Amino acid sequence: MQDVMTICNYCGCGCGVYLRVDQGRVVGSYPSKNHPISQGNLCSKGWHLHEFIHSANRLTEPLMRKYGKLCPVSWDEALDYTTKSLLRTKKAHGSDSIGVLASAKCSNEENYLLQKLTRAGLQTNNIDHCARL
Amino acid sequence: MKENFIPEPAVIREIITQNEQIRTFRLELQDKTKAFTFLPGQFLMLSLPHCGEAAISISSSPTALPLIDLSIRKAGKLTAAIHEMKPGAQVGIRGPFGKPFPVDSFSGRDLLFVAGGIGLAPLKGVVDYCLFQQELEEDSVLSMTLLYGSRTPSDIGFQETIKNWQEQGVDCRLTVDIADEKWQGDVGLVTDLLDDCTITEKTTALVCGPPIMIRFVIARLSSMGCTDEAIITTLERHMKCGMGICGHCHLDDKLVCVDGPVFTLAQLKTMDVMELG
Amino acid sequence: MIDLKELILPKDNLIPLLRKLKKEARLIAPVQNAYGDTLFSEISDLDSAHIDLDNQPQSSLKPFLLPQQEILARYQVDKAGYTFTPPEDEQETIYFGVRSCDLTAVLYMDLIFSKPVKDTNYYARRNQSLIITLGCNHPFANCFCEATASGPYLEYGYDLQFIDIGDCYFISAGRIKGADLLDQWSYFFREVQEEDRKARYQLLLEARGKFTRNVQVAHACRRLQKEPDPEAIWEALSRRCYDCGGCAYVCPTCTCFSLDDMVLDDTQGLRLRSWDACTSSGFTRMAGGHNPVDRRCHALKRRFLHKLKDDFARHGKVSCTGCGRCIDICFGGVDITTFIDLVTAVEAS
Amino acid sequence: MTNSIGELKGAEVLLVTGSNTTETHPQIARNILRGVDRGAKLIVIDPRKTDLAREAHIHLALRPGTDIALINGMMRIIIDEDLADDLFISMRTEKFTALRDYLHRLDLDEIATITGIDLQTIRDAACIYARSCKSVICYCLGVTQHTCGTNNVQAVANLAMLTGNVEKEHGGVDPLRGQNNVQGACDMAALPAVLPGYQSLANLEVRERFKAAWETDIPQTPGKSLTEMTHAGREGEIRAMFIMGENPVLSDPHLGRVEDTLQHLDFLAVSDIFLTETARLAHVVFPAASFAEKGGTITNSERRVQLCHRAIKPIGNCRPDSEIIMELGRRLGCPGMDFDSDAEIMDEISLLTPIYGGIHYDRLEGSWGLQWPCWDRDHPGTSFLHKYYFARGKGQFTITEHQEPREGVEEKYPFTLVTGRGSYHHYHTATMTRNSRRLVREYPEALLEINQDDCEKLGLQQGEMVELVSRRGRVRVKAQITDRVQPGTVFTSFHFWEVPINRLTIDALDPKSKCPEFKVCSANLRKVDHD
Repeated sequence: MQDVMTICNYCGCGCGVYLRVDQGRVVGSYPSKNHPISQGNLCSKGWHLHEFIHSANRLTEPLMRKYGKLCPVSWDEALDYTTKSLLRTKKAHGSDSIGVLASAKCSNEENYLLQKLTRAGLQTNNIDHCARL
Repeated sequence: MKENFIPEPAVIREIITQNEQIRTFRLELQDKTKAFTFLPGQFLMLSLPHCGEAAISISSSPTALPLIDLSIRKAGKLTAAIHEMKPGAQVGIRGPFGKPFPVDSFSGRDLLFVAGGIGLAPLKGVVDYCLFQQELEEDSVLSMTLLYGSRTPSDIGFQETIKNWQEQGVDCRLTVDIADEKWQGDVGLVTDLLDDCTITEKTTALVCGPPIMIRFVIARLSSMGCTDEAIITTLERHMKCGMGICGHCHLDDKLVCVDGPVFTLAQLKTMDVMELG
Repeated sequence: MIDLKELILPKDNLIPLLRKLKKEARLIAPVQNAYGDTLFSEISDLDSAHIDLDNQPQSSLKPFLLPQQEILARYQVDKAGYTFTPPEDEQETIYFGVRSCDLTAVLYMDLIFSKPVKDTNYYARRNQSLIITLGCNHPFANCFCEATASGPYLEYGYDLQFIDIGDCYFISAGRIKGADLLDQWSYFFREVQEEDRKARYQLLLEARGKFTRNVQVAHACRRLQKEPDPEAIWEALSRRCYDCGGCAYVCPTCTCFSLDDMVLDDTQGLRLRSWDACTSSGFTRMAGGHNPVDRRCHALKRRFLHKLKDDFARHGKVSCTGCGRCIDICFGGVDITTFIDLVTAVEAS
Repeated sequence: MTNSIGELKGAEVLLVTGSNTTETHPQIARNILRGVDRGAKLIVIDPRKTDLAREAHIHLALRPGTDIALINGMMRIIIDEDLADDLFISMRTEKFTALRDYLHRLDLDEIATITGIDLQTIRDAACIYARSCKSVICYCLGVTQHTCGTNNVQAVANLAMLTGNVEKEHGGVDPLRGQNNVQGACDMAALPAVLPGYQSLANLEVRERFKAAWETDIPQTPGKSLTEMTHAGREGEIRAMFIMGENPVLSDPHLGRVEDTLQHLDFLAVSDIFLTETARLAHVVFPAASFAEKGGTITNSERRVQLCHRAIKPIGNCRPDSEIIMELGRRLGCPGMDFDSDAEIMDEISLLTPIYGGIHYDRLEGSWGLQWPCWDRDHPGTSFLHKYYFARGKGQFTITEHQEPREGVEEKYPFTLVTGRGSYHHYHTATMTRNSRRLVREYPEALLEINQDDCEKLGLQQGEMVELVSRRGRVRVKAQITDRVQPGTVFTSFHFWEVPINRLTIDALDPKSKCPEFKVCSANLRKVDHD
């Protein structure tokens, strides 16, 4: 049993929360008392933060559309196909024909990488996220 | 051994369709050597694969063992799932739990059953049990009357059972809230049927149905002179463990799953329950 | 109650003793982490762990004895049928540095999980546990255990009770398990002198004088037994309950739980027991959608009455241990002390 | 936010507008309520009687979409009552006279009519707000999700500057950010028109710096915004998309168009933790690791950059999004996609982003994070912003005029539909919360808030199904009779895919912020008879 400090994944308050890990499973969430925002408490979503992590509905394999249906494939196949498709579109319609949506649920590092990939790699500024929604 | 919450496998032997909403599932424990007994009014925790558990009252009499009847109305996820199941399917059961009806004290009494909708299920076991005793002529009840209310004629359940009971001398009177063209019986609330009944000091009334019905029937019975001890009802509450620890069915200083679900009116009056308004 | 045994442990011997104990069992103690939070944690390395006996642990022992999410069974649905497998048994665990309020809570759980049925899963853990308490010489800001008769020192219930009397701990063994442990490691201890006893008594008196909160638990309890439920107070408080469930989750005596299935795949899953809070509307809602409790005016009624009235009626003791954990965390500021203050104030007027 | 969350409890007056704070930002609401318990005055501007509005000293239940009129009215009253902070205005602001002259031309009675609030209530609120020098305004999407969203924000800023309630502790203007890292995603320039740290794309010097670090030129023309990309239709310029952790098929306005756009792309790749409604349309779906399975930093509403820790290894064959992006980057031939750790990525961020200049992993580890701007290693971070409105020197008053929402009510669509996050127990498109057993139990299905009076007119009972129609689409949803909404207004959330309310919402955008008008569209509803 181990308590791992992390930040709640829901709203913009940014509560400090301990995820309780037991044998590779997250089995609990507990607030941090000294954290400047949470100060020992969490809302209902925070207290049940651990519940969706091991949901059976989680995606666990890359999927690719084959004959109209999404089928499990290897990482390489999914990545190669994506690369090929993006390059093909770029070549046929130009860089600005590619759009990228980043995520307010992902980390700063991931958002930074994605906008770098968009601007430096795909050569477009077509990147946005759901800031206004 | 952590065994408290481990259900016992049981098999659905037969499914009887009572109406569109209600079906009776006749179960038998898979391990036939397992000792299992209960009394009318008690309930089981029923497990279905991927659905969790729900508290279901037993609708048969222990005299029918090893078969156990559960009459279930479609209401939530689990009850909808069991309606999809076929005979031979496996379920899990824990129990029996709860205080039963005081069947031993019924000898020499006139029993008046008042039921609404699926509320007949827990009372059915009592009727069957008393009929069995009458047959043995042991400590038997004086008479049995059933007043049964349904919303519409198609909502009436247990029709076969009621027919059998009538043949065995149970006075069964049915009413519906809303009639259709074919319906020839009484129309109105089940409380209206009480007008034709007489209450004596030998009457024990057993009431089960939706909270609002329980409230009006109890009020009516009291005004007709039925004592608080002679009015018995069974409560429905959200339950999780069935054995008095999870806290869901907590009512003041009582737990419905352990101290109930069967309560006399005298007991209910000491508690703050919606059934009394 | 008379203790089975009393000894003195010089403070220098504490870590060596714990090192011995850790060899035979899992050791759980309040540990301050890098963020300054003190949580009960399993100690893997005694030399690097910062065992914090100066701050109130954020959590009680509840997360260990009644975990937030516990696997009750694994189920399998296949050709063989629908079968359940119970989880494995528990290992021997020593809890060190448990505060009086939290042990009182454990004793309460012992009661709840033994009647009318013995909860095999709880007792699998409880029977394998040895609890060493630490009497409180300095009550924390929100503590009011004196008002609930659960501190600052205890007179029974512990396996061992430690009282800090300066450069050593005054140790009492309340149960055989604790006394046996003292016998086994006798060479760490010395005999009790009269001045040790005096120091302990003096510290207890001082501790009692240090409570900053005046919570009239007994007064409120009496009023609730005698008089009808204070409807107006329920409504005023419930309006401010935002349904986080935090009060129930941090409470060391809130034992209500839910049972749910967690699907792993089509053929198997877990039956889980998880903490529940009676303040939420789903707690009492029945399958058809009917709910006997109206959250808007009665969200907190069940919780407060259970603690202060029903448990008093059933067990002769309130089930609030005065640990104060629920006080600062309520979003709406309606914790149990607010309720007690309101109930007692009404009578005064 | 210009203030820290903890500062709110020290304010004397809290004006909350367009925010259902108790349900959407519980911790901020806690601080507001603590302030109220300590004697602060609370003013709530919201067409709905939210839980916070019930706690308010004054609840200004305005007609949806009339925020500017209301705030202009308040400002006029403040000037009339001589409560404006003249010294602050003369020292720190400009263009006040134009605003004053405009306000003097306003007819207050007309404002009462437009907003539907009686004048005395507006007057009381204005005076309470202006009399304190520790007044905080918190606003959220109820202010910005209008076609006049930018002007709404400007009106709020005018009000704050008029009374000198800006740039100080316990006083200021605080936009509350919705998602856990919406602040960070903006900071990192997941936006079409800026570079990380809000640096201008047009600035040659900045571009040169990025060019040097990224070893490649970057395009100069601003890109398309989210709604421009997702609403382009089947003939749109966008032919391929990569979507990371978003669900526009449920969250964007006028869903029919979004689906149409995405379905007709040549290629769509989605990375997510669940098979969302958007992922179902994709050609390739990447299984992403959840927050518990990766590290990284996120930035909260008060600009606090905090470190997350990995609790478990990714489940199944999942990978963190950072790995997925780098893998793609390498295959696409993008330079600089070979970071070994999140810490190394942060090093590059701090190098190129001045406001993150002093943020490094070693400083974040074991601390509660740093609030930007944090210029260098020695900088302690900034708990409240001094120069938010005054980055260009003096604060500028701008006249804002009331403008009616794009869609007015009319005979065919007599109801005003307001949408937003509707439940304490659910989040956004509920992909995570609906996989949480307890949260589902507490709030199992979508509900349409509708006033008692309207229900009586329509013969509606609690829990009956209604069909809600707008010019763009229709949904069926269960009615919840409540006094939270005024007669003529209905409210529901976009949490439930079964009730894709954004089929109905209008994709009219604010011209500057491109924010859609989620808060007002006209609709009609009728009771659904049993099928």
